[in-house]
Amino acid sequence: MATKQLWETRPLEFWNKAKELRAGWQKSIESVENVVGQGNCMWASAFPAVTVIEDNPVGAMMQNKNEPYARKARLASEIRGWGREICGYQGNCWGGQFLGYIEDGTPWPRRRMVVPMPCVCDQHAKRGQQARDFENMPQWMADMVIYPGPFDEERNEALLEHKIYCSLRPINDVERIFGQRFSEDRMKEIMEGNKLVREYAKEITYLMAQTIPSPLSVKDLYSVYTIGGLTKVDPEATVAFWKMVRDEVKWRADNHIAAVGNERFRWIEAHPPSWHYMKYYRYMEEYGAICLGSQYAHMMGGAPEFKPDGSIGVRENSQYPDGTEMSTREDIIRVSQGKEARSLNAFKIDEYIRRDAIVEFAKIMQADGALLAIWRHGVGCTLTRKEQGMYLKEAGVNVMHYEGSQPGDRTDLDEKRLLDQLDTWMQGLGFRRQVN
Amino acid sequence: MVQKFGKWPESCWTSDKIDWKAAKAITAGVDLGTGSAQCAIFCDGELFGWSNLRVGASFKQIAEEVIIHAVGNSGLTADKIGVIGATGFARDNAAYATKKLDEVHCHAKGARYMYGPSVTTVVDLGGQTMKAIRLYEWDRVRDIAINDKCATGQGRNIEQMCELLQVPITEIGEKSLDVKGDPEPVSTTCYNFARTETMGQFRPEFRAEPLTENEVYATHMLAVAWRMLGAIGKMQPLDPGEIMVYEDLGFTGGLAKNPGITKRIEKELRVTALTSEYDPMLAGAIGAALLA
Amino acid sequence: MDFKALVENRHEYAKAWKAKTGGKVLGWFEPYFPEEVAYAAGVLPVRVLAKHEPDDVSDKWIYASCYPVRDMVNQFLKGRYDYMDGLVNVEGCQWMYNAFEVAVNNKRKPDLFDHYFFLPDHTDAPTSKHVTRSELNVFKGKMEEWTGKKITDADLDKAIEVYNKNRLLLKQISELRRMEKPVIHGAEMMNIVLADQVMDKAEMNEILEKFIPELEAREPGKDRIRLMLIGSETFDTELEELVEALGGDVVVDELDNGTGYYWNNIIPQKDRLMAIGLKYLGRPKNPIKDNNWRRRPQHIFELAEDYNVDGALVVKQIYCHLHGTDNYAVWKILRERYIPYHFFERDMLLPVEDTTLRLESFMNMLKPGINHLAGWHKVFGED
Amino acid sequence: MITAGIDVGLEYIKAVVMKDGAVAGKASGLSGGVGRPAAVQAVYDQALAAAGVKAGDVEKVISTGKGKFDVAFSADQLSETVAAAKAAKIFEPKVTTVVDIGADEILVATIDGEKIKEFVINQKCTAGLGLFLEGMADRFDMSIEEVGKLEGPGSVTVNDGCVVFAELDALSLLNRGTDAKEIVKALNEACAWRANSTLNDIYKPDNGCVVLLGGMTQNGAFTKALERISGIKFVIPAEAVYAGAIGAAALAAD
Repeated sequence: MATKQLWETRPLEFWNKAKELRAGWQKSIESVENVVGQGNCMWASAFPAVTVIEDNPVGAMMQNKNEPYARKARLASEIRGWGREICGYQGNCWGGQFLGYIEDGTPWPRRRMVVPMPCVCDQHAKRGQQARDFENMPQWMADMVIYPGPFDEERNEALLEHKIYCSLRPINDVERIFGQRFSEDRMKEIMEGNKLVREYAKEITYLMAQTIPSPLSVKDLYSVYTIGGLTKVDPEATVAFWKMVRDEVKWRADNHIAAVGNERFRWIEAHPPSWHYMKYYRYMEEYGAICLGSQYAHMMGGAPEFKPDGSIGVRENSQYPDGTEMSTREDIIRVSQGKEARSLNAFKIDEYIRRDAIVEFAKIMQADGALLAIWRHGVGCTLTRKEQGMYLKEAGVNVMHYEGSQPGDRTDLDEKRLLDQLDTWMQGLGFRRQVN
Repeated sequence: MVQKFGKWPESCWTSDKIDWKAAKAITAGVDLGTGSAQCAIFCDGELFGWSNLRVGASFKQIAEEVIIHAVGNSGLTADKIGVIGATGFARDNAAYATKKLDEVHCHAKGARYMYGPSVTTVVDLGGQTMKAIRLYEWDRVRDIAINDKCATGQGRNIEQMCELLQVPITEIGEKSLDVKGDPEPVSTTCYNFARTETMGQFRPEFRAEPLTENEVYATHMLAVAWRMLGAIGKMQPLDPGEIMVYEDLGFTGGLAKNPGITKRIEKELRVTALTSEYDPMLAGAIGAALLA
Repeated sequence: MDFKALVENRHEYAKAWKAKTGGKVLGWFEPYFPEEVAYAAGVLPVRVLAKHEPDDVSDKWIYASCYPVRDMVNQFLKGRYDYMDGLVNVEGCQWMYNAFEVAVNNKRKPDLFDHYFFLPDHTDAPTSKHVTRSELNVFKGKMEEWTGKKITDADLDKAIEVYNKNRLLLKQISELRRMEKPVIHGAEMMNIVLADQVMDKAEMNEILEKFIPELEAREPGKDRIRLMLIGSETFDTELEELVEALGGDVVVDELDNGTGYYWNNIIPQKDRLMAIGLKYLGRPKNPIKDNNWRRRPQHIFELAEDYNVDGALVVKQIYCHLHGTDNYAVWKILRERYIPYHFFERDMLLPVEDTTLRLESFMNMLKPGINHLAGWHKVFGED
Repeated sequence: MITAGIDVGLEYIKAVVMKDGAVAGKASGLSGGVGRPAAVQAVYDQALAAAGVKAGDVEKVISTGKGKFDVAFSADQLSETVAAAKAAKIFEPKVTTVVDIGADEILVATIDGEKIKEFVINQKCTAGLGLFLEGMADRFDMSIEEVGKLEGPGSVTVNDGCVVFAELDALSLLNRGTDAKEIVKALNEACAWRANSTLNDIYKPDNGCVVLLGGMTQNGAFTKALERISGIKFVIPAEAVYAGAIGAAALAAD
């Protein structure tokens, strides 16, 4: 069933801009002399002198760029008490802090505070705690809230107050401990920018889902994925960049420019890919199979809601409530938390998103198959993955699982076994690889 | 499998200079491991004979045989040895033993005998377990770290890998060192994962060069070495603030004869291990004899 | 009293309880579950425990979790827990959450009641108690709806009384382990606590009240190496038994389902739900609930001091991400306070030789000469 | 039309030469490490000789198995599951599920016409079947044929999840004087539990006509235990060991 190229392809134009933005960010963290925070905290960007470095992308990048160094960092973590079968993102990242140098031998940008965040993954609850244990730096737990089922007004009230406290406390503490100033205006700008980026991201998702051939593969999307988070410090640049991406994707969709020229099989994934082995996307493309991403990949657009008419929206309760007074710091934080305390991005826990939405997602993406990774070392990444597979199979999607350690740790990823499994999957469906 | 690639040759030695009949005290130590068994006999503190055998289907049988091989044709028999210390996984099968001892202390003592009293770090690479032992001035064990449960059987792993790859166990270490730079190791989690990975290793990776023969060996040796570093690092210093120094490092056990592993550990720890005239596999038995 | 038999017969016990009272059985997973509210509604809260059984069905539903969770799934799928009318989980370990989800989702019992209770991971915030109070109220409402019985303050008071008494009795037994030559060893104590988690507390209180005088009349044992057990929850006493066979004794543990289960009590106040909530927020911290203020290491140190331990065993289940991430602080404090420890991982079965090697070497390291492989024969069932 | 299929497994290389849809010659040999390309050539030559044809007469060679890329002269390299499914269809046209149990891995695939509907592979933690048993047989000084005759359940059990722990358990039993035969029974039984775990992993098991292939079909104790535990009656073709190679040769003829 080998076919020739069916559609025209073109290189992406936003690529260079993305590279430039990423390089700029990399530079900004290398030269940090101010306070470096760790964690998933939007408020931190409203401190001009606080830079947020998340351990997940850092850990993933370490493994991706320099395997021996990442391995060494993990060993440094392991001998201090980090289980070797536990999350590699953090094993890498904090191992780096223990080693004290980055790959090229230059000093490690030391973090000076940590903001862990549980619930998406239990291992996030311990985020950075190792550094706190060894170096006595301040830590603020940013509790996330979950419960299954529909929105519950009664439960929401106390939970929302708790969440607001968890954001306000560190803001006040950072001012007190580090003598920094929190800028309310900056916070508002960031929220505005965030709103726009969500809109663009949502539209990109929609274009990828509805257009055959898809104008963008997730491989391309991932190369710009972190930019939303990385450039939080500069909302204008972020918004401008996402507008650029959206425009190009729209143009490609209108003109039938394909991401994969011989697209014959559309597949989706579950959540983080193996960041250290992205080659499998290209391998699958040789079979004419395009990856359209995961709920995780399309999370930029906010907690998704798939409407019966096939369009994609954002769950109302996760939006910033409109028209609310934002005069005090507390007001702003309150608005930034949205109406619902529950973390709607905690897609692994929320029953609706995990169980029903993955099937809806597959349908919206017009997916023929799903490749669900099961990670031995990552609880949040693996939780209920097998169950999801069953719901997808029930819905008629062809599912395959593959094993690895964790997206930031390639110890247990048997690359050749993965490729063999991909061969089986595709050849079993009658496709043959087309090597150019 | 007809040819045996994964086994160390058996050996034994008996002194022809010492007359055991003249000795005041004869002590012996046996170390009955899962893969191999050793025996060491001392006459008045001097090594009289030793043996190093493979373990077959019966632990009871090998427990008898190690003694027989160690005494050679000198006429000495087990009942004439006053004190016999037994250690190792299957020590319970040494019916003649007068004392049963734990492996860690035996290896520590044996290493001090073999490498001299300066030894502070002993790493035993055995068939099923791997132990790192920290000693201080006197023969008191300060801390021990044993492999994680999932990393059990590293010694056995190497044997099986040699069978699969059809390379003699005596050569795999040297060969694995003959590489330009260490490639990425196979899974360090579990030897079973490593075995699954072995198969694909000659497959050219997607748009990349396949590994060379020696590089494949290196991936396995590095994985074992890496697992051991995990245990070595977990040992605590005497004082919380003390920086661990691994000089005076001694390897014991079967894998100690595998430079592919020991050299890699030495490289990471930036030290050179001590050497000894004795077969490092004997450490447990020597220790048992001395402690008993 | 054979407490081990009570643990082993827990399914029969719960079934008999149901037949006798006509009440409902509620299975719970996480150590932070406020049993008092369910008990006040006339429900029997039973902890879901893992055991060792060949597992060939869980692969389809769950991947790679620790063995207790895999085994729970295995047992649910094989119908061992079919007598449970409801299941409740508390915010805590995600693998445990996964087991809970599978138990609910596999639809063996379509009318199974289920509830997820959110107890903040950040237990020290001023808002935490309000969240817990609100969640308790929601849970109380759910219980009332499910059983059709209104839970009055008097019901809550009674439940609090029974539970408080139970915890006091357990603590009383635990205090006996501080003796120089304890009359009760680790394995038996662990069995008592496990049995306690699967039985009607009122009944258990009667048993314990009879048992304590018996215990106090016992002859003190011989000198043993005093060890402390720190780490992941275990659902059997294999390790404790092995330690005893080798001449040691686990005199205290820091397990969630060990001392953690009964360590603190409810201080009565007018707002009953708040009183219950504060008890659970103030419990000895388990790794996921121990964040900003780091109370767990200090608690471990205090236990070690109080029970005069010679050394500690830090044992973690393989794939236990919570203990796998929390060991930094545990190792650090043990090291700083000069408490020798040995760390190892465990899984479904405890390999005897391998574990013996560890324990023996460790104990010999602590007190050279004391333990010449005492009890060696006992391990192997020889004379 | 003459085609050939070569199945390079973890432990053995199997080669089959097919003439107009029928097996004309077959051979097998050890699958080594570095020497594998040479071993493949030798086994292939034997198969050619058995079939009485020359290499030049063979129109197309397809290789399969874990080491499929080690066959330098093959026209195509196909997945072992695809080859096994093809072979199963030749042996038993009504086949609905094919199970391939070899040295290290177990593959289960449900078949829908020419396609594979669902496919599962064992988890890495539960790898190790034939090779593991062979290692243990060697340890106990038994032949692999003997191992295949010792049917469980015996008086003892070993870990049924992980072979590393199972080996430790076995040694522990041996240490305590348990009869080696009883231990081997436990090992066979544990392998069957492990394999059943993968069989249960299929979302919608189609147990209508299940064809069992691969090297482990030679171990009667194991297959009987697996039938007992899973409740499936397997169809075990006579050429089960050569299935991969036969499938590949048949695919070459397509």
